[in-house]
Amino acid sequence: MISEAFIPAVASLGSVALTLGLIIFYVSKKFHVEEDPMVTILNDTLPGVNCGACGYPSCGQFAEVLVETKDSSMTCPVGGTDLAEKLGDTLGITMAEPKPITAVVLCQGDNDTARETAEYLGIQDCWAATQTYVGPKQCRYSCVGLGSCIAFCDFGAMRLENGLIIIDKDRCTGCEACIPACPTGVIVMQEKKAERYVIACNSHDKGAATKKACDAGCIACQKCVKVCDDDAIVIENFLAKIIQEKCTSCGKCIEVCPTKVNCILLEEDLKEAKQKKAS
Amino acid sequence: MRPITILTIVGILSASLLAVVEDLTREPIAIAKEQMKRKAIEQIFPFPFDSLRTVTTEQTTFYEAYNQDNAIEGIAVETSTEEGYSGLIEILLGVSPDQKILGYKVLFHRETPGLGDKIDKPKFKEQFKGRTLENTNWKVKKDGGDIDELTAATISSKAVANAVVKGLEFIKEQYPKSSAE
Amino acid sequence: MKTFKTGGIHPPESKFTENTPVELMPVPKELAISLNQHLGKPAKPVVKAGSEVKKGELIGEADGFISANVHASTSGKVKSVKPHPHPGGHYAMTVFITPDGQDEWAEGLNTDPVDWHGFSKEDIIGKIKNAGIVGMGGAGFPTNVKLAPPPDKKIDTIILNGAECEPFLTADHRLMLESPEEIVEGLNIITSLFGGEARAYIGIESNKKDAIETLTSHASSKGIEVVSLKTKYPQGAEKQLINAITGRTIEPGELPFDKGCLVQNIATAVAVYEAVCKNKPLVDRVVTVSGLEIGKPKNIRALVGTSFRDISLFCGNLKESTNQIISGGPMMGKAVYTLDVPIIKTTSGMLFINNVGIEKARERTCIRCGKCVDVCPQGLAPWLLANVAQLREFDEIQLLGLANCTECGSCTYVCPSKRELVHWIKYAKALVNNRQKRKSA
Amino acid sequence: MYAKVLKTYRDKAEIEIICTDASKESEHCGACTMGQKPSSKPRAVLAHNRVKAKTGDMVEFEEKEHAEIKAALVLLIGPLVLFMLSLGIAGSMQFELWQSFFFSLLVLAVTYTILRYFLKDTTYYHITGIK
Amino acid sequence: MNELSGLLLVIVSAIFVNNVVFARFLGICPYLGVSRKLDTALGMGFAVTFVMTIATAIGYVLHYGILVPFKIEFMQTIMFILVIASLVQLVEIVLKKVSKSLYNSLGIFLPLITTNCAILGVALIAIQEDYSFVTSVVFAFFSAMGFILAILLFAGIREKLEEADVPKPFKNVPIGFISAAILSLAFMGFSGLVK
Amino acid sequence: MESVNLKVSNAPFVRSKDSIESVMYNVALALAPATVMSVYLFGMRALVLTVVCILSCIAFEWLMDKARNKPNSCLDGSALVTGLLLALNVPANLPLWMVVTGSFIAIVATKHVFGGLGYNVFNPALVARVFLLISFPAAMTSWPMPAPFSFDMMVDMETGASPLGILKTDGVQAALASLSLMDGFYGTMTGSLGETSALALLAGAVWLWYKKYITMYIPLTIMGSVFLFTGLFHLIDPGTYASPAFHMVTGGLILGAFFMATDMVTSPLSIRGQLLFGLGCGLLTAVIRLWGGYPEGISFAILIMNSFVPLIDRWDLNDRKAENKKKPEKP
Amino acid sequence: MNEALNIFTRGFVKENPVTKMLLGLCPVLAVTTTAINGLGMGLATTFVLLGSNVVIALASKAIPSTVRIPSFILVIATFVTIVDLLIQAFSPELNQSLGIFIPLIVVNCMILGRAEAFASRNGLWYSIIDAIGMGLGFTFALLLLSIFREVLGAGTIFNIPLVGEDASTILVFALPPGAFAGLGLIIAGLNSLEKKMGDKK
Ligand SMILES: Cc1cc2nc3c(=O)[nH]c(=O)nc-3n(C[C@H](O)[C@H](O)[C@H](O)COP(=O)(O)O)c2cc1C
Ligand SMILES: Cc1cc2nc3c(=O)[nH]c(=O)nc-3n(C[C@H](O)[C@H](O)[C@H](O)COP(=O)(O)O)c2cc1C
Ligand SMILES: Cc1cc2nc3c(=O)[nH]c(=O)nc-3n(C[C@H](O)[C@H](O)[C@H](O)COP(=O)(O)O)c2cc1C
Ligand SMILES: Cc1cc2nc3c(=O)[nH]c(=O)nc-3n(C[C@H](O)[C@H](O)[C@H](O)CO)c2cc1C
Ligand code: SF4
Ligand code: SF4
Ligand code: SF4
Ligand code: SF4
Ligand code: FES
Repeated sequence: MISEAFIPAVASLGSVALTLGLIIFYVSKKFHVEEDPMVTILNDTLPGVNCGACGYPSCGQFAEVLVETKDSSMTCPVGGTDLAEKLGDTLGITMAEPKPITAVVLCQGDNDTARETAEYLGIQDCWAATQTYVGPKQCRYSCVGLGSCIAFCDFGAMRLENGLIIIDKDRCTGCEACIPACPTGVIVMQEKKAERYVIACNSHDKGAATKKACDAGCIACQKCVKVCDDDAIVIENFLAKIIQEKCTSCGKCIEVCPTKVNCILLEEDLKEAKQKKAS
Repeated sequence: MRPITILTIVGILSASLLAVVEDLTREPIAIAKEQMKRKAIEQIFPFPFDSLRTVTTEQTTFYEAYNQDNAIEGIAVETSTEEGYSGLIEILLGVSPDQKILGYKVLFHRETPGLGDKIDKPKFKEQFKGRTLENTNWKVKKDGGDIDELTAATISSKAVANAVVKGLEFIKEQYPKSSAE
Repeated sequence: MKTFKTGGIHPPESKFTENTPVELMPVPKELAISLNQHLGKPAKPVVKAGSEVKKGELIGEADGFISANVHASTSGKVKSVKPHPHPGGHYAMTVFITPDGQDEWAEGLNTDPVDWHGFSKEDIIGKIKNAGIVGMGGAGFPTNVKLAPPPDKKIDTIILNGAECEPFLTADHRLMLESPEEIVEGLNIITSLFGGEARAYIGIESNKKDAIETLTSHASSKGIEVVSLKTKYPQGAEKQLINAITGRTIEPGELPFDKGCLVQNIATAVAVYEAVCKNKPLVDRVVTVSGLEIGKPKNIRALVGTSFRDISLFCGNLKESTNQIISGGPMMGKAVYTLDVPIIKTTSGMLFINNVGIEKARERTCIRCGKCVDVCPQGLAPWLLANVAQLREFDEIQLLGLANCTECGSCTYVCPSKRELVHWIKYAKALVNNRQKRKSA
Repeated sequence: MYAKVLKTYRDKAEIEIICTDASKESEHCGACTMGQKPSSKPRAVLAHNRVKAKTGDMVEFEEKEHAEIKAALVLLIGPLVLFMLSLGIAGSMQFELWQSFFFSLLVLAVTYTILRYFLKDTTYYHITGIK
Repeated sequence: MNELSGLLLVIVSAIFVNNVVFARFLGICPYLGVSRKLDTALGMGFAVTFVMTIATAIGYVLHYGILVPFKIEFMQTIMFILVIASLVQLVEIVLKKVSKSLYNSLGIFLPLITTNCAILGVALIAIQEDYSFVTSVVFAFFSAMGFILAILLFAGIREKLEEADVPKPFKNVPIGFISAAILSLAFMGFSGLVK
Repeated sequence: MESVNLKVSNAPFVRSKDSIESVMYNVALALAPATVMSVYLFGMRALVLTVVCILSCIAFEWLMDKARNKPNSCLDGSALVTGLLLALNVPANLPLWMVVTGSFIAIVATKHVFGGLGYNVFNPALVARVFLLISFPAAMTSWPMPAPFSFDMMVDMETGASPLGILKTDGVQAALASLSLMDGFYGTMTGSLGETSALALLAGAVWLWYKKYITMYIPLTIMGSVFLFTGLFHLIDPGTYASPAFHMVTGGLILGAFFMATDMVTSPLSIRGQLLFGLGCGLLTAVIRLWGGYPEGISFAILIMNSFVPLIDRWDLNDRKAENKKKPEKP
Repeated sequence: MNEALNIFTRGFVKENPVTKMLLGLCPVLAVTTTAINGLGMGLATTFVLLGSNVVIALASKAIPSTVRIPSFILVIATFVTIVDLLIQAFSPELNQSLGIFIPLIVVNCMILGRAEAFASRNGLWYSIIDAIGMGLGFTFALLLLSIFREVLGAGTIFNIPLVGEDASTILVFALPPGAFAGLGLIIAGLNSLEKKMGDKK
């Protein structure tokens, strides 16, 4: 059973298809682009947020360089250990464990502890406030508390509570996007640690001035420096600082700090720490 | 070379399959088209009929419906006008052998939804039944005629009336005898 | 009557103190003399806690090309040198002096006037530099720097700015009425620096008829033209003033000297005269103290370093209902957050007001009425600048002429949606600066 | 806007645009006006190389305004207009359908052949600095 | 003269009255997808114009040259889509050859066009409406202009909407549809312009 | 520490008295003559319709503010103006449920969905009007005859086509016979509430212009371009095309040109943008009136030009940028 | 089996081709004036999807990657033409109202997308499930929109009148603007619904 349309149909479509096939064949030969499949694979594995924490402008770039150099010391802080393992497996090398870092706010000056200056009524943004005057808190080193940094965090790790930024350490990937967002520079990056003591203050004012401005401020009284057996605390510019590499988490400093709201903090979720202190 | 072969094969297979399906459906499609027409005519004729004869003239197409005894029971004619509110309106007009209107169906129009498109609603169509060229003043009531115009769509109403008149006149030309009877 | 081409507004003038003669304020109990009273690098302190100083003695030395000397405004003992709130809103290194009550001038300062005609150019500029004179019209640009433009820039027009277009302020107005000779002499000194051809003008807004008359009678014989200007804000802004008087336009990125112009404030002219002829450093200034919330609005002559608190007490104290204290005029000034801040060389006014209805987030959305565009004297589109700033697109905003905004505040004044247009613009400027700094770092 | 240099020529370089965007607000890549998703295929374009970047360098580049539109105008709309014009001309010369169609296809082909010589190294990108 | 005014009507109809997007619902995917930025929209519009016009011309020749004589009109769809797909490929090759750099500047537009139903749609409509060859080509070109108009207006609105405080559930796509609805409401004003 | 509680905000510390409210209430005031005129012409029903329209707009505004968690804006006057303009844009005998539907479209679907006051791309009252026109063409195109001082509710009153409708359906002669130009000027003709009286509308517009709430670039270019365009065709063929004067006073041209095209939220900001916008509105209006299916084109024209506003703005923006690029900043 | 269920259901809301992936929007907007049209279009598309998924799942191994897309298009076009012919033969009314949009199923990006992304990589069984799931999801969206439009615009549902002949219905919904607005509303509705459900979790 051959209908009258059969032959023309088959012939015309067949020939068009043939021509097309010829063209495509020719093209694919002529314009073949060599692409390392490994890059694509790695690219798919990476988080794809292009946050720049690895030091490359994009995840794709990171993947390319990694494939090229097979440099096992390259790390993606966002992906963490899991990702490092995966990348290592794919490439057949052992990747360095990325030292997970986290953002830490060096300030406890919330609405209760830090004393206020005049009420701020301008644009609700930390930069705008600090550009207008010292800011709503007397301490000019403090967390201004208007939350400009929050929008910069891709991972929803920051929230504002009682006039102070709280960082959710579980969510923070250490991408450092918040650092340039803050006008007073109270956010710093530190390695993630189970137990860690930090001096949660950023004030370089002299003790008296600090004390006047804030109940949680470091007054540079030297007590913690003296009690620390590991020489892990130094005072620079009227502010104590714990050198994390040396700190053994013995907790002695926290015992001796004389400030009203202890400026040394056992670093966990701030709120929990506070509750602990209260009880 | 494999890609080319494969693509060609796919093409040939597709074409063959299509040709076969086309062959299979050619008849049903023709029947369906016929059926559509018949259905449309059935809608305007209030009675069942047995067979249909399609006549194509230079001006238009019309259909004669016969009963079992091969007598004409009704005539359906395609007629149109350009005078609608938005131009062309095409209708299929059904008349009885004594050239009384049996009904009509709008085949195509672009009148405003909600206004002019009521020309295809039973309420408006009803009034045409039984009218002839002679027994009616084919103007709208507003202009002193017999046709109830649609509110706010006088133009569409007039256009339909004109198209109907055109159809009736055409039939009168085609069947001068029967009208004389 | 002359005026500038584009934009401008006319807020209520509220010049309560225009008929109040300048009153001398006595030396307060403590002076806080900021080392950052000018544009540029803060001065280096040259005294320590405990040093004894005489009035007019150098306590801060200009640190760099664009910087200015700072002098003790009375005699006494230096109590301390430490950071202290500044009317600009931030902390600045400040020398605290406990006055000894003698108010005794240091040797060779504040002498009887001498004739300056014999002085060389260098002498004059040196004296101005030594006296720590900075522009008293607001920006505080070191006057000696301004008076020595690059040699390839020829100055042919010198304008004294007596517009005082800000509401409330009357300090310059009083000065023009009370010290016309000094003003004219000061202007003559400045003009002499640029050779014979330079034309000198004094621009005064038409709402100060008496000042126009006084100065005309003193100045016209000296080849100085007193120009009556339409009362319109910001008539006193440098670019607008130049445009009004000469018709020249300072293009974006240009400085006045690119168009052969030099603008100085009235008070600066007086200070120049005093520095050159009397060897008097800049240690005091006329300040308008006004606003509905102060007991007795006044024009006072106060020592640099006097705190807002002392001044408010001197002027009949502020009322309970005060909720904003402004350093400067209501259009360009800054709200201070504590009465501890001192006045500095550029503080022309001090307002005590009750800003009713100010509350957070009174900003509403732009309704695109275009008023801000109509009034912007710089021909910008403030609404757009603010929108882009809000979106934080700082590359884009620079292309929209961010840098040309003089922050005059006209746009914010007229906006029916009460948008904080200038503040957004300032915010964008701050962040653009910060980004550039980070980039170069 | 960043790119990697793939190859250098005398005063030009072939660069591969890198899609960057760390901001979660925008779904598209900030490196170009194309609104591409950051994950999509890389694009290599020719760029003026005044800073003498070398192969492998990471560079900053700028795009002349409306690069895509200009490219589309030159590459697509120009030839298309010629195509339609030649159709019109052929039509007015009473060609047959077939003839005028192939005539205008021919015109199109010729246009592209000519364009090829003119456009060989036209570019709308500039390398502005080495990162 | 008559022919010209006929063409004029076709043009007005293609751009305004029966706008491909607003009235015919063709090419909605790129209308939504590639209208985030004005430049992109315009670039895409140009690419569509090119392919649409040439595809319609070729389609016409194919239809009346092969399909009708051999009575295989039912192969229309498959033929047309093959032609369009290969045309796009061919154009890509040619453009790459002509100027690789410029080609890369508009790289992503072309492949997207294969699945833009406006191309196939317009080619089919041209046949359906029994247009002459020249009319078909003109119709295709100005349909593309209508597409450009629609996509440009929409891109402008969308850029503006990025600043706007659109309620969450309506962000992006839904508000795009609402804008399109109002636009097509406004374009209904042209109805009746061409009878 | 301080005896006073200081607040810090940014300069300027004085602000003009203008506010959104003052702008909007002034527009409402400017529309008052036309509203009064409509009540005079169409009686109580017109008043009821206007009140229902305004109240429903304000109610929807309130609801949307609540739903979107925004500060209450229902009394800022913009909903009032939208409601009033919508009322002036419909026939006096329109069923009230349709009026409320229109308010819903205006406030919810055109204003708040786009983000509320200031963000809407299209003119809310016009979208609502066109929505109603297309949805309910019969109700929206049968206007009650004006009956001055008839204070009944017009339940079933005589309706008729508007002069433009007659022009479209019955030609120039019939249209001209249906009214004198003076009728058009004073407003004793059929039409929507606020379309009829040119006099009342112009009085309000002049007030707005005097108070500087609107500029005349847009209205005058619209009127001018409609006048010239229709005039041109009138000269060519007076038998088919009505005179420009007829076009000026009939339909919603004046209402649209002076009160709706000037809505600043949905019109361009720059002067050249406004001229372009006005020209576009005028030409589109004329084209639709002369050849389109709808007798009146101003609503469609303004809506279409609304959609061009972002492009016009973009044009200004690019020029600004180009200008600033040309004069690079000196360090 | 669980996997199959998952594949089957995701086309309805989570990965609905219309409301989520925004594919094949033209027919969605164009033919949804009545519920019957919507249903017809949806089923026709499902048929094509099923057919092409089956063929491609079976044949994909044999097709080299260079000609994958042209071959897929050929396959799809074949099925579309078949559907077209069948509808012409057996439901001429539907053919009349769906018009040009039947051939346009070819360019419904959803179909090529599924062929590429799913059928060519998964087995026959899953491809069939996927096709049916996606097809029904597509049909579901079409039906939703068309019911919305038919009820509001014409006052009928599946051509059964809900209101009297003279009642005013909101005609815009039968016209192009109503299609856009309706789809916008449906997507917004599903968005907020999904968010609410997500919040509950
Ligand atoms: C939007 C709109 C659509 C219209 N559509 C139609 C239509 O489809 N049919 C019609 O006859 N008139 C239509 N008209 C014309 C008017 O309704 C016209 O007034 C009417 O046809 C003549 O008035 P009458 O029927 O009330 O006597 C339309 C008018 C408008 C404004
Ligand atoms: C960085 C900088 C450099 C300046 N250099 C000069 C200069 O060399 N000569 C000059 O006459 N003015 C100079 N100016 C001063 C300005 O033109 C202007 O007079 C000064 O900022 C005071 O302006 P205002 O009080 O209008 O705000 C300079 C200003 C700035 C900010
Ligand atoms: C908006 C604005 C308004 C100003 N108003 C005045 C004014 O009224 N009087 C004045 O002397 N300077 C005023 N200035 C400062 C002048 O622009 C200019 O800097 C000053 O006159 C230069 O003189 P100086 O260096 O002596 O201060 C204003 C500046 C701006 C930006
Ligand atoms: C001069 C002027 C004209 C206005 N015209 C309209 C109008 O035509 N339609 C409308 O809904 N609102 C109008 N408004 C009110 C307001 O701008 C409108 O509600 C916004 O478009 C809503 O965002 C007008 C306001 C002014 C000041
Ligand atoms: S951490 Fe910095 S940016 Fe964040 S709220 Fe505090 S001051 Fe503002
Ligand atoms: S003193 Fe320390 S803890 Fe207190 S506000 Fe300042 S920075 Fe924060
Ligand atoms: S503050 Fe800036 S933008 Fe605003 S009016 Fe003044 S110069 Fe223009
Ligand atoms: S004055 Fe305010 S509301 Fe008006 S355009 Fe400017 S920013 Fe917008
Ligand atoms: S379905 Fe029409 S473009 Fe996608």
